[in-house]
Formats: sequence, C-alpha cells, structure tokens
Amino acid sequence: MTNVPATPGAADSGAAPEPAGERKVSEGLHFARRNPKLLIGTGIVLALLFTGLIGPLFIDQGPNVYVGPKSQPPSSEYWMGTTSFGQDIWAQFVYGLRSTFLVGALGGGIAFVVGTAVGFVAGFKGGLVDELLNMFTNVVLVLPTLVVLIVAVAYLDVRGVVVQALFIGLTSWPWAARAVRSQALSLATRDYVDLARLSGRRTWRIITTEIAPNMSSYLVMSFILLFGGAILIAAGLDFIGLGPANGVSLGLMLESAVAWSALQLGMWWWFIPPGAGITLLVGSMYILNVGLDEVFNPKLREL
Amino acid sequence: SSEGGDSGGSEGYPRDETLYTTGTAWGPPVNWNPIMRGQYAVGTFGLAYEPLFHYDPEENEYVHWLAESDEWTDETTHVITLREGMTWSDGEPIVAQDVVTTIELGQKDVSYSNIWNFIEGVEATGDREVTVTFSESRPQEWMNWAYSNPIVPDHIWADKDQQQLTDDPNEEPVGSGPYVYETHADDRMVWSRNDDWWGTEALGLEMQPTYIVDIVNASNEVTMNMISNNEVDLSNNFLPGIDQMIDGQAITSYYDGPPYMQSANTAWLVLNHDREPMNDVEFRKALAHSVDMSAIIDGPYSNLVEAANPTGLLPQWDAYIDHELVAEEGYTYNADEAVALLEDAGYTDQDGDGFIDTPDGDPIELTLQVPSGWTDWMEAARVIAENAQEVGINLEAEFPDHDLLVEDRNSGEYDLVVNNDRQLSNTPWTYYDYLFQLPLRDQQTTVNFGRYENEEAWDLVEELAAVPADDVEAAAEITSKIQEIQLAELPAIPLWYNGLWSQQTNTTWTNWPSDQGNPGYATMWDGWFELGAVRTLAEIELAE
Amino acid sequence: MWRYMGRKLGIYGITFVVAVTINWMIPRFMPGDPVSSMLNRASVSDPEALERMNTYYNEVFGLDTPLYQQYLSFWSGLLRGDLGISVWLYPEPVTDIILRHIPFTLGLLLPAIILSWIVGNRFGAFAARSKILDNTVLPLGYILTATPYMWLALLLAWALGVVGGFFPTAGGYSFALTPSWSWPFISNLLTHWFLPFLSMFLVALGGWAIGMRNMIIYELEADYSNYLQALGAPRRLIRRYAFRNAMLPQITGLAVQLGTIIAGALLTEIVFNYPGLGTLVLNSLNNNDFFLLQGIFLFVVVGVLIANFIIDIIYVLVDPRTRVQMTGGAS
Amino acid sequence: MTLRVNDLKVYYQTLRGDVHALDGVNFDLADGEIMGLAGESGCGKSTLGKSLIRLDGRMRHVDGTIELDGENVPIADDRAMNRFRYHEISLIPQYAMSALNPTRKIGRMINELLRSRGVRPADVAEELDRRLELVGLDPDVLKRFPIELSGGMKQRVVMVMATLLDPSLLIADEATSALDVSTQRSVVESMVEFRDRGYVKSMIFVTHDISLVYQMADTVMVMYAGRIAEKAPASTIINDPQHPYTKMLIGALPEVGTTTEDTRLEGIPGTPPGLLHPPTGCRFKDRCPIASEECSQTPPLVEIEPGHWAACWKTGR
Amino acid sequence: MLELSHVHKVYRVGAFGGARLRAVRDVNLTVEPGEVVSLIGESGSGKSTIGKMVLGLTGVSSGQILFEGNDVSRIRGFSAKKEYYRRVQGVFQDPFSSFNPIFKADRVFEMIRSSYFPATSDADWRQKVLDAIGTVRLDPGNVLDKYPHQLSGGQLQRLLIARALLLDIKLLVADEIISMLDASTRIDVLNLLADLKERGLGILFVTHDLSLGNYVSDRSVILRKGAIAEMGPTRAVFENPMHPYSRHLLSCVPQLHRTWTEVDEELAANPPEDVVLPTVGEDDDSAPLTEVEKGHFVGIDQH
Ligand SMILES: Nc1ncnc2c1ncn2[C@@H]1O[C@H](COP(=O)(O)OP(=O)(O)OP(=O)(O)O)[C@@H](O)[C@H]1O
Ligand SMILES: Nc1ncnc2c1ncn2[C@@H]1O[C@H](COP(=O)(O)OP(=O)(O)OP(=O)(O)O)[C@@H](O)[C@H]1O
Ligand SMILES: [Mg+2]
Ligand SMILES: [Mg+2]
Ligand code: NI
Repeated sequence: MTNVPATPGAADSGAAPEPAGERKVSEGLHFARRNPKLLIGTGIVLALLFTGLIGPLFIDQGPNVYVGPKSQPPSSEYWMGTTSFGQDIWAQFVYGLRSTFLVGALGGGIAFVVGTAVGFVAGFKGGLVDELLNMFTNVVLVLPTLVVLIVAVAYLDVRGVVVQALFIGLTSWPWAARAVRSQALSLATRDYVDLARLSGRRTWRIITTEIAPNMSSYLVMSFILLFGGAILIAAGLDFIGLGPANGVSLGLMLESAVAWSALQLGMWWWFIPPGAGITLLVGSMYILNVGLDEVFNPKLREL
Repeated sequence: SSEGGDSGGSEGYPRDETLYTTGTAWGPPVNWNPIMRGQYAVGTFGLAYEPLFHYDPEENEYVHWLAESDEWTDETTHVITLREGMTWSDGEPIVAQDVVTTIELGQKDVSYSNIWNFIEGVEATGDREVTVTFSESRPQEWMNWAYSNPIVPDHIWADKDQQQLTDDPNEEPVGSGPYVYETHADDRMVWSRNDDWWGTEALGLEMQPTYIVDIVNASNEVTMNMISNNEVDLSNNFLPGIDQMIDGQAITSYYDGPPYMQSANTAWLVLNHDREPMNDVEFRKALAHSVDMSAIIDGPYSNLVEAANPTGLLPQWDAYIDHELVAEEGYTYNADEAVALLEDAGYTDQDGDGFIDTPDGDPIELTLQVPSGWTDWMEAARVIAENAQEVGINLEAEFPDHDLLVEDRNSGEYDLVVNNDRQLSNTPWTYYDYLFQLPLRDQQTTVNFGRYENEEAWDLVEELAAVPADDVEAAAEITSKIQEIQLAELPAIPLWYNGLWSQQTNTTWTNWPSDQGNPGYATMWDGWFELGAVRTLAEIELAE
Repeated sequence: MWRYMGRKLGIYGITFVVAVTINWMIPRFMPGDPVSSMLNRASVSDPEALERMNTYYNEVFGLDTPLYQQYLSFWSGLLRGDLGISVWLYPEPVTDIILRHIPFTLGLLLPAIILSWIVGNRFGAFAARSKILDNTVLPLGYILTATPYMWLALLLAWALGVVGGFFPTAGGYSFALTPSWSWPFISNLLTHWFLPFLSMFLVALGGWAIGMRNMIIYELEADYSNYLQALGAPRRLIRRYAFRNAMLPQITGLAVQLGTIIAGALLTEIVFNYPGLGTLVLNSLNNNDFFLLQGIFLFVVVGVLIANFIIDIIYVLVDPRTRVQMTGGAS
Repeated sequence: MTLRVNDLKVYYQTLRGDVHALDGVNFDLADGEIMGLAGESGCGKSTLGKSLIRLDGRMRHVDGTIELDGENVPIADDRAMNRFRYHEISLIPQYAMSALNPTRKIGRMINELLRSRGVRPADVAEELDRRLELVGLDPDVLKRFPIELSGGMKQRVVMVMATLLDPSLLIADEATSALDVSTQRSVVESMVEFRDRGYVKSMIFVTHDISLVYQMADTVMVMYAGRIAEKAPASTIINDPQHPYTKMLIGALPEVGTTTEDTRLEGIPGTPPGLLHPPTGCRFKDRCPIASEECSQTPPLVEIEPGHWAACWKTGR
Repeated sequence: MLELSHVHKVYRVGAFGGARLRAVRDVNLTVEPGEVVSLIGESGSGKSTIGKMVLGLTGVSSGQILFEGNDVSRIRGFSAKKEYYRRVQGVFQDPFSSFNPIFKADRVFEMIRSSYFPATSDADWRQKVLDAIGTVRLDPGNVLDKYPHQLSGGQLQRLLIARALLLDIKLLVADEIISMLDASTRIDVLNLLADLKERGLGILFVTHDLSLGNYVSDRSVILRKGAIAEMGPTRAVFENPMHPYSRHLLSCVPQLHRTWTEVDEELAANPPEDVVLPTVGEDDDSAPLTEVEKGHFVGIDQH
C-alpha cells in the first residue's frame, strides 16, 4: 500500500522533468484546463475534502452518539443509515473523512519530507553520503511496511491519529527518496547547478532554489502518491484493530461494521460507504496524478 | 502436533453423527494438559477429563460424578468414594490413588496450589475411597475445587516434574470422560465418542454425537454465516445482531425473546478506592445512580443481556439475595438523585467548566478503561461515560490495550474499569471473595481490584467459606449481612449479567435447552460442563 | 555479475540484521511486559506461585539476562531456527506454528502475484492501444489499485458469498474434512481459496495494468519504436518489442510491490479468516503473543528478501542491458 | 531523375498555431546524387527528411507533391506510404545510438524486421554479412546486443540495416554528428562507398557541418527558415556561393589554420525568424546586408546556372 | 597564473562503483594571463573533467592545481571557495541548460550580486550590468527581463560571459561554449573570447573541434584518454603535428577547401618524420612529455 505502480516510468526510467518556463506554465494551464482526468480527479478530491471539513459543522452530535433508530437503511433523515446501535453513519463518514485526510496529509507529509530530504541529499551530495543513504533507503524499502507497522504499533499504549501518521510516515518514504534521488541526480548535472556553485551559493540554497522548483510537478505527484498510500496503510491498520483507540476513521468504520456483523445482517450501508470513501479518495488522487503527469509530461499529451 | 487423523477421512464426518460447535476456542488447540487451566483445547476438561462432582446451579446442589458418594466425617475430614468399574480411556481402572495424585499435584506450581493452604493431607483409604483432611474448614472453597477440577490418572501424572506439568501438551490425553481425542488442526478440535464411558451405564447418559468438531472462533461474521448455513450447531460467542436471527425455529437460544441468553457472570464497574473521589461512598452512590443500564442493554447489546441485581449476584443465586434489603437499599437509574447526592456531598462545579469538582475544589477528571477491541464493552463504556457527564462527572472512556489495562488494574493505576472475571459457581462466596478479599497486596491479580478495605466484610466472607457446602440457609444468613455492607458501601457497581452466549441451529440437532421446560446449558465453555452442560450432549436429538 | 550479486546480497544481509534488531528491540524498549501479560491470562491466584512462574517464563523467554546477552542469544537462537515459544499457543515453538500457516499464505500469494502480474501486464498493454480503451481501462485500473484490499474482499464475500452463496466466505477448507490428497478435499480447498485469491488478484491487477500502460507508452515513444515505424514495420512488431521492454521495469516493480501485496494478503486473509499468516498476525495481536508476531515478522522479511533476490536474478537474466553492464562488456 | 519535390509544405500543429517548418520546398535529386542539406538549427532540415518517409503525429502535409522514380509518393497517407518505406525510401536517423531495440540481439531484430516487410531473412543473409564487412564490422555483431557496441559501430549497423533492401533514396539525418572525427570520417566514407556500389541510388545527407558536406556530397542544398536558399554542386557552394546567406555562412566558418591573429571572421548578426508567423517576402531580409525594397516579395528559386539554384532577387539576373 | 602539475582524476564507475576509470592522467599545463589555451580531444578524453577540477567542482585525485600560487584543490570552506570564484569563473557547453528554465535569464546576474556585491546600490549595479552586457556586445533591451527560452543560444552564451565579467576575473574556463551554437553565431562568441584575451584574461578553452580550437588559441593541448598527447603553440601543433594521434586526428577533420583524399595524398607524398615518444611501464600511470622543439611537447602513445 506504500506505492502504486502508477508512475514507475516517471519514477525510475522517466525522462528528466521538462523545463517549465513561462510558456510551459501557460501551456500547462492550457492542458490542465482540458484534461478530464485532472479535472475529475481534483473535483472529487476537493469535494471529499470539503465534505470532511464542512460536514462536521452541520452535525451537532458526535459521530459515535446513538442518535437514531437502530439498523436503519439510508433514509432522508439518515443519509447513510444507522449502525446497529443507532449511530448516524453519515456523521461517522464525515468525521472519518476528516481523519482520513489528516492521516494522509500527516503521514504522507512526513514521508514526503523524509523522502525528499534523503533523496535530495543523496542525489546531490553523491559519493559516500549517497552510498550510505542509498543503502539505508534500500534497507527500509525492502522491509514490508505494513508488517513493520503492525509490530511497532502493536507495542504502543496510546494510539492516536498523529502517532499512526508518524509511524506511517517514517516507514513509507523510501520509494519517494529513490525517485527524488534519481531526479536530483540528473538535475544536479545540469549546468545551471554548477553555475550556481560558481556564483557562491550554498548547497542547501542550490537544492531549494535551483533543483526543487524544477521538479515541483514531480514532487507534487510524489506527495499525492504518498498521501494515497498513507491513507491505505492507515485503513489497513485500523481494520486489524491497530487504529486510533478513541476516534473515527473510515478504516475503523469498516472494522466495526465487520465486528458487528453488518455483512450477515445485510447492512450494506454500513460497510460500503467507508470503503467506497477510501477508494474514491485514493482513486481520484491517482487519476489526478495521471492528469498532472499528462499535463507536465509532453510525451504523454498525445495519444 | 499432527494434522489429519485416521478416521473421518476425506469424506468428512457424517453430518448426522457430528456436532459442530464454535465460539469457545480462541486459538488453535495446542494443549490437552488439564492442569494448564485456561490453555487447553476445548473439551479437554469436561469431555475427556472429569471432576469428582458436578454442581447443578438450578437445584443448587452437588451431583456425584466420578464420586459415587461423599461424607464429611467431621468438620475437617471429607471422605469421597469413587464409582465402581470406571476405567481410563487407555483401559486402566480409575482408583482412589488417581484422586490423591491429582490433589497432590497442587503441591507443585499449578493453578490450584492454593488449596494446600487449608488441606492437611489426602490419603487413599481404600481402593475407591479417598480421605481428605483439612487444617482449616473451608467447605465452600473445597467443594468449589472438587467440582471444578479434573482428576488425572496416577499412572501417567504421578511422575511428572514441574517442567512437564506446565509444559507438557499431553498430546494423547488419557481421560475418563465421554469423548476421546480424535484429531485437531489449527482451526478445529475433533473429539470422538468414548463408547466405553462409565456414565452411559452409571448415569444413563447416552452421548448423541459420534463426533464433536469444535471450531476455533473466527470472527462474528464468519460464525453468523456458518449459523445461517447450518454449518455449525452450537455457537458460544457473543454475536451482535443475533437477536435478529433467532426465530425459535431454525435458530434458537435459551429464551425466544430478550434476553435470549441465560446469565453467566456479572460485569462490574470497578472503582479504585485508592483514589479520590472513588473512596467516597457518596460519590460511588451518585455514580451508581447515574448509569442508565437500559441504554446499554438496548444499545450495544440489543437486549441480549439483563441488568444486574444491585447485589451483583446471578439469578441462579437468587436464594442468597436478601430481596427485602435490596428493595430498600438498592438503587436504580436516576440522574436527578445522582445530582442531588453529589451536591449534598459537596461536589459542585467550582471552576465553572461544567463538571463537578471535589469538595476541596480540585477538579475531577476520571477515565473509565475497557480493553481496546472489546467492542461491546467499548460501546457500553461510552454510554457510561456519557451518563456520568450528564450528571456533571467528568468521565471519559478510554480503550487501552488489554495487557496494559490488566497491568494498571493489578497495580492499582486506574480510576475505573469494567470487569467480569468471576463466573457462576457453586457458591456466592466466589463473588464475595472477589469483592472483599484481604489483605491487599501490591499486585491484585485476581480479586479485589478496587482495593477496597473492610475487615468486617472480609470476616463475614471467611465465615461464609466455612459454612457447610449444602447449608444454603446458613449461607444466606451470612450473605444478607454482607449485602447490607455491600449496598451501604458500594465497593463496586454491578452493571449487567453477561450472557451465557449460546445460539443453536436446529436443522441437524434439536431439543436444545430452553426455558420451555428443558433446563440445562448448551455451552462448550470451560467450567460449564461441570455445571451440567455435558448432559446437553446426551439430551439433544437428531432432527427429522 | 558476481560482484553485483554479492553487493545485493550484502544489502539484503544488512536489511536482515536491521529487521532482526528492530524485532529484538521493540518489545524490550516499548512499554508493557510480555510475560506478565501471559500470566495475566493464566489467572493464577497464589501470589507466590505467580512469582515463581514469572521467573520461570522470564527464563524461558530469555528476558532475565543483560541486554547484550539477550541480543546475542536472540541471534544464536535465530540461527538455529529457534524463534522462541508462542505465548498464545504455549508451549508450541513459533517456527512450527508459522510453518503450518505458510502454505496457505503462499498458496494465495504466489498465484495472485503471478497471475495478476501476467494478466495485468497484458491488460495494460491492451489499454494503451486506443484512446477509448485507455479511457475506460485506465480509470478502472486506478480504482482497483485504490481499493483497500480488505474492502474488496468484503464486497466479494458479501456479494458472492453471503448474498450469492456461490463460495464459502471463511476458512481454508470445510470443517467436515480432514486434509488428504483426495478430490473432494482439493475441490473444497479450491472453493475456499477462490474468493480471497480473486480479491487480491483484482487489486493487484489494477496496479500492474496501470504500470504497464504507462511504461508501454514510454516505450512506444522510444527511438527504436520511431525508427521501426519509419521503416514501415507493422504495429504488431513494434508493440511486441515495446511490450517486452516495458515488462522489464515491471519485474523490478514486482520487487517494489511485494511488501504491499503481502500487506494485502494479510488483510484479505483476515477478512476470509483464511488460515494463513494474516489471521495468525491478527490472532497474535489479539492475544498479545509478541513472540509469534515477531516470528511472523521475521518470516515475512526473510520471504521478501528471498523473493527480491530471485527477482534480481531474473532481472539480470532477462535484461541484456544490466547483464552487459555487469559483465563489464560495455562499449 | 530519382526524386522530385514540388512546392512541399509541411506544418507542425501546435497550440498557438501552425509552425511553417517547410513552406514551399522545390528540388530535384538525381540518380546517384548525394545531396548535403545544410542550414541553421530549426530551418526545417529534419522536417524535410521526416516528410519524405513518415510524418509524425503533429505534422501535417499542407501542399505539394513528391515523386520518386516517376511515381507519386503519398506522404500524407500513412498506409499507402508503407509500401515505400524501407523498400524505396530508407532512413538513418540522428538517434542511431538508440534506434535499435535494446533488448534484442541485433541479428534477430533485423530478421524480424525483414520478415515483417515480407523479405525472407535467408535471402539477404549473405548480403548482410558482406556489407557488414564492407563497413568494417565483424558479422559477429549480429549476435550481440546494441549495448555491447560502441556508438560508431551502432551507426554502421544502422546504416547497413537501413540500406539492406537497396532503397532508391536514403535519408541520413545528422547521422554522424555524435561521432568523433575519426569515426565520422569512416562512416561518411562508407556511405559514399554504398552509393558507389549502388546499394542506394541517391542520398540526402542532413547536417549542420558544411565542411563535412564538402567532403562527400555532390550537391549541397542550403535551407533558411523553411525554404530553400540555394542549391548547387558542393564545390560551387563552398567556392562561389551566390545567396547572401550562404555567403555569410561560409564566411563564418573557421578552418584549420585560421586564427584570430590572421583574420577576424564574422558571424551573421541577428536570428532567424520564427516559423510560427513567418515574415512575408524574403525570410532573410532582416539579416541581409544587401536587402532592398524588392525583398518584401518572396524571391523564387531560380536556376542561375545549370545545376545552381538560388532564391534571391540579387542573384541570377 | 594557472598551473596544473601531475593532475590525476579517477572516477569510480560501474554498478556500485566497483570499477575505476582514469579520466585524467598525469596532466601538466599552464595558463598565463592573456593567453588562450585550447584543450582539444575526442569525447571522453577528459577535457571537461580538467575544467571542472580547475573550477573546484570536482576533486583532484592526485597532483596539484595552483592558481596564483595557491593550491586550488586544497581550498576548504565555503568562503574560501567563494573568494576563489571571484577570480576564476566558468562558462559551460549548453547555454540552454546553464539557465534555470523557470527563472528569467538575468537572474544569473542577481546571483552574483547577492553573493559578491550585496552592498552595491541598485543604480550602480545596473550600470555595472549594462557595461558587462555592452562588453559582450549585446543590446540590453533585447536580453534583459526575458526567459531563457526567449533568447538564442548565442545570446545566452554571451550573457554567461557577461556574468563572469561582473567579477574581477583572471581566468575563464570555457567548456565547449560554442559546440551547441550555429555556425553563424559561434564565430561571434569566439571573437569575443579573443577580445577578452586582449584584456588580459587567461582562458582555458575546451573543445572537441580542432578548427575552432585553432582559431582562438595561443597554445593547444591535445588530449587522449586523459593524458596529454601533444601540447605546444597552436601553430606548431597544427602545422607540424608530431604525435601519431594528432596527425590522425587532423587528417580526419573535414576541411572546407581540402577533401580527405587530398589530405591523404599530401600526407602520402611527404610523410612526416617519426618522433620518439616517451614510454612508460605497464603499471606506471604517469604520462611524461618530451619536448620536441621549444615549447612543443609530445606525450606517450596509448591505445
Ligand atoms: N514537434 C514539433 N512541434 C512544433 N514545432 C516543431 C516540431 N518539431 C520541429 N518544429 C519546428 O519546426 C522547425 C523546423 O524544425 P526541424 O527539426 O526540421 O529543424 P532542423 O533544421 O532539423 O534543426 P536542427 O539542426 O536543430 O535539427 C523549427 O522551427 C522547430 O521549432
Ligand atoms: N561524474 C563522473 N563519474 C564517473 N565518470 C565520469 C564522470 N564524469 C566524467 N566521467 C568519465 O570520465 C571520462 C572523461 O569525461 P569528460 O567529461 O571529462 O570528457 P570530455 O572530454 O569532456 O568529453 P565530451 O567531449 O563528451 O564532453 C569519460 O569517460 C566520462 O565517462
Ligand atoms: Mg534536425
Ligand atoms: Mg565535455
Ligand atoms: Ni560539431
């Protein structure tokens, strides 16, 4: 769940990012505006984000409060029906989206920061540093994330969204590091990087002002993939009971639907929305990513 | 451990000769060592090994099982005579020495070592006669042991050292009971009928299923599915939503309507008396009044359980409950009363955060812990916390890991927990022992988690232990006194009776115990065969 | 070539050491005491007996010596194939328990990985054929990869099991059967295997299809494709080349995805209560059997390492570019 | 007459409009002629080469006809063109280094290609070996992967492969630009050899290096901004160019031996016009030192002396 | 002014850096103020590597590079490097990749300003820039405030030279600065170098094109596989090449007025006299030079 084989092309063998000058930007906008994948993907992600942000404001009771009749199918009053105890599934869904976004942003964010930092340093510094970081990356890469997480999280006393995200972030960065490294490696040989050195610029300034902006589209795409990956991992952890002990998330909803026999009792409205929410969110992020790829990568524009 | 057996075979066990059960085992069977309480495969004790006595909670009497008769020759001497002509499943006769050996194993480190605190000696005074002498007369506790512990064959167990006792998985159990080991796999334990069982003749019990396949508990939805597909005959696990499937025809439980299940134990709200304000009886009372049990029973449990009596004693122990006293001193859900109680005792909101503070003005912030993953309890804890907040007590539900909770609970590092460690037994002494046992230790591993100290109550409990096993009246007299203290002091708050979860399909096997004049217990739980559940196996009938 | 393999093995060796060390460290440095948790469930009432048992188990589990000694003996045990004794299934050795469950997990994983890889690649290559196909297959593929494994498993269990009743939804084989090499048993095994397999297959399939589709587009844009077109080679030939060349990165993708797919297998098994490592993980979690959990962890890690190594070898064998670079035959 | 290109217009479609990369190109290529095609970067050399064999996705044939050996070449019709490709018109691409499938052995790839074009590989196997030897390659290279060959070797393999079916026209687009001088020389010499032996009838050799053209080409055509500036025999272009652009271009080339101390060469000021909205009239007029009024009219390509064509109002009168 | 003595450079290459590649072997050369030294050789002969070592962009494996008596390879620390770049600057092969495509082209001036002239006032600075732009004969109106893709290669290359001139440089390393330019524009850049030389600048001019190297330089160095094959005054080297490799190379250069056949015939008609080349043992990685006439050296013969 770490990584989607969506962009191996971009990640490993992919062409170096194209220069993005003023013309590129306007061209990008042009393609962005007429790229259905990008539009649909962004639309759905934003709609879900909006639901997660705004939705809870319209719900006066907490998501776990017994508000209604038990085991009700969706109705005008309870849009997604109620649980076996009469909790409003819509309320849970909306709050769940929130924490799903939180886990994604936090976990994906941490992984992104670690991954890009490692990738940049390795790709830019080269030599022994690269060698060591590369080894480190490979080691973490080979370790199966979820299994590591299970072992680690199992020993934790207090499980919250933040801790969960932290752990996810700290284990799922390696492929991003590798991708960023290979990109940085190719960008670091660009002449303007040497020129910046000759202009008396410090390494970190070169990384942040010369290299990073040139792979910004690439970085955005990495972040999106990490974001989606973090959400899926978190859902997996939640599902096996290693989720935040006292909260709502889409994964926990799925867990409790299963624990309370929603399948056997035919309460489809309990286990379909959380899974569908995750799939929709992560799926549209991936589609958005292809859209971005097509916008930024001229090779893919035709076809 | 081995997979696969020689019979059964690829064609499987004939459906009409096999009883499929589930819900008791939570892990693969790995161990058939009846001394390893709590670890052995389902049926090891009950189907393969048997105790001297059974206890019938309905009638509140002991039933002779391996023992043919018994007699207290004086207060500290118990003479037990075994039945004649019984054999172990390997053909050896069952003799007095087997009992002696079993009891003497208690001198090593086994779960029942504590009986040697009051046993003086045990002797085979005849081929089938065992005499147990006591240093201290504790018949309630002794009989509790006598019916709830298996007798093992001397010729196999006498020479085992400590290591073997605890580690030996005893893969080929040689027992006395109606079933013998057939095979096992990670997800099942298969027993086959012992056609030479002594009980067929002696008790007239003819075990119906040739095979019993006990399936390791998977998840609720798996079990629900198996029930609806008639893949399992008896399920002994809490299945949320099962009330929607029990129809009295294809799927039944003991009662046709709520609470569906018989009661098996009491879930207590345990308060830590070492901490403020739980050490204040007024606060405890207010808290007791604040809990809306009907919300819990109606909510997470969908009426599968019943609210507990204020004494916490199970319905089977009705004879020990002082109903007059309960009517007078008992409490029911009454939020206003709770508020009033708090106010009278000086608990008011002084800092204006909407929650009461101690009379000294210190804010009160309490947590109620139940193990994470215990979904029904988690839901219940949420309700309790909400109820408490409604009367102004700042109580939050928290779901730590089970082990962590146990550790904190044992060492007294908690505010409130829910606990139901004690089961139905031959005597309410087990419950009072649980509530009042003294002295307190650093670690309270099995009883008195609340660290409640009341010498008077504990003396009464000790007195109760000394009451002859069948003297209900004398016992009731003492329990009434205990209850007086209990209701006045509320050391722990009884919540609900956890059910003896049991749902049966009637497609293959019928005539399950029910309230329609067919008493008994349909369960494979450890400790319940001796309470009569094993008879159910003889009483069920093949469906037409 | 040997250098390269040696290097790779070195990395895997380090990974293994790191994994073992993590494994060793976590229970010792995180809160909670595995032994007392075990005794808690044994409900021993006599405090002295409890104390004695505590000492005894600490000894058994090797928690009573200085840390560095624990570490060394952990390793020596490991090298003897001794992963300790399960707490939950005391006194069974962890290794035995795991070995019993592994066939089920492998039986799910291997076909799911291999078939999804083959079919997914074909599917992706097929999608890159036309815009219409691309616009239908691609979103489908993305939705499939974005599906949490357990959710698809639930949906399938519900639709094809609970509602449809076509397949059993739990267990490895019927409870009425004992394992044997007979047809009824094998067919029973297969019906139980099918749904978990299918859900893993589908999720993984989406990923491969997308990967392939992206790769093949790159390949079709590559110089050699252009040149062949200029020489009038038929699309069939060009596609064949592009497909083959796009497969190569997909092999590496296989290594990268392994962790994810294993995670998926664990979750899927949990949904279907399939008697593989996944349910074992859940059980060891629920029973706080850390020795078992750690044993599984090590097994999975070793499995992943072996698989990675096999993939490395395959890759070297099939891609002349790496092979040539490695044998030093570059121009 | 092998090739006759008539008023060829090929545009690139882009977001901002059509790039007039070839805007009315006329020329003839005789049997056995090697024509060097020179000009500044972006003037349309590659576009011309590509147009003759395969228009890629964004190229649009706007106008003009092409005749090869008297037959019309339907360059706008991808299907119909297939008949010509490889058999009649072949290509050595600029990217010869990466033109071979990296994961196929060279021999196998050639065989597959031949078979797909309806040729039995066995029929040409001998010829293949002979030509490989001719360019100085051991036939063993067929058993190797492209990565095992050096750049020059790959270039030669591609050359042999491209000409295996004895095409009428071979287009070599910057085929030697990436090579070192010594390799460059031997590849170029092999090309001439191929023409001499009749493996190819005629050849268009696209390059930016005029001195290289001079070494091997019979005629040189200089393009400027999508049009032809001048076409003439090689020695004429070098020694007696007529078009002011050609003159200035030749004048800007330093030779081995010239140094700043002897002579200061001069470049051409200014930059070529964009082809998105090309200016009317002579496209060189903005940079031309002798431009005048009439240059606002497009100058026609006229034959100022036999075999010497130029498009400038000032020449050829 | 610049003196390389026994400079070696060894790269670790191959999968995991197992193999060693000797990119530069025992190179000795000097550049004096007001002198252009061409570094000529085929691809991979180590020209750029020498340039990079001089610019301190890559380390020296062994040997010394002295600039005005200070060992360049020993410069440690950021500020010392910065000071060095005040005197020594470089311009690279690809003008398009020397500019960060997402920023305006004149940002290269800004970088110099922020590093070296933070105190200069806006007006002074502007004047300075305009002067430099004038020196390279560009029209400020045409080149300032434009993105790199809006400028031609020649303009960009001249901007880079102007950038170097903002500093008080003594030495310019010009690595293939004309190979990407069109014939019509590159001559301007070459002429500019000649002008700079007259102002007293030392120039290390790296090229693979013999005729261009010959056009501007005072002395030429022909490199082969990292070692010097021949070195001497340009005229001597070109008119009387001594080393067989130089001869072969010269005979392959396409010339405008002589065909290869003519060259070959000339060569056959009066074959050059043989020279005795220095030799070294198998394992010896030194590359001694023999002086065949004053200031004209030949190096070892390697294949
Ligand atoms: N795919 C394309 N889309 C839009 N414009 C293009 C495309 N390819 C080339 N052009 C434009 O067409 C014109 C001619 O390009 P062409 O590649 O034929 O030039 P060239 O003479 O081969 O140059 P070079 O010497 O740099 O290879 C140029 O102005 C170029 O910008
Ligand atoms: N960073 C590096 N790591 C490993 N090898 C390198 C590196 N840079 C250059 N080389 C190798 O060192 C040798 C010399 O390279 P260099 O770039 O100096 O050659 P060059 O003469 O400039 O060639 P070109 O004309 O192609 O630019 C080459 O074989 C090259 O592959
Ligand atoms: Mg071109
Ligand atoms: Mg170079
Ligand atoms: Ni060149």
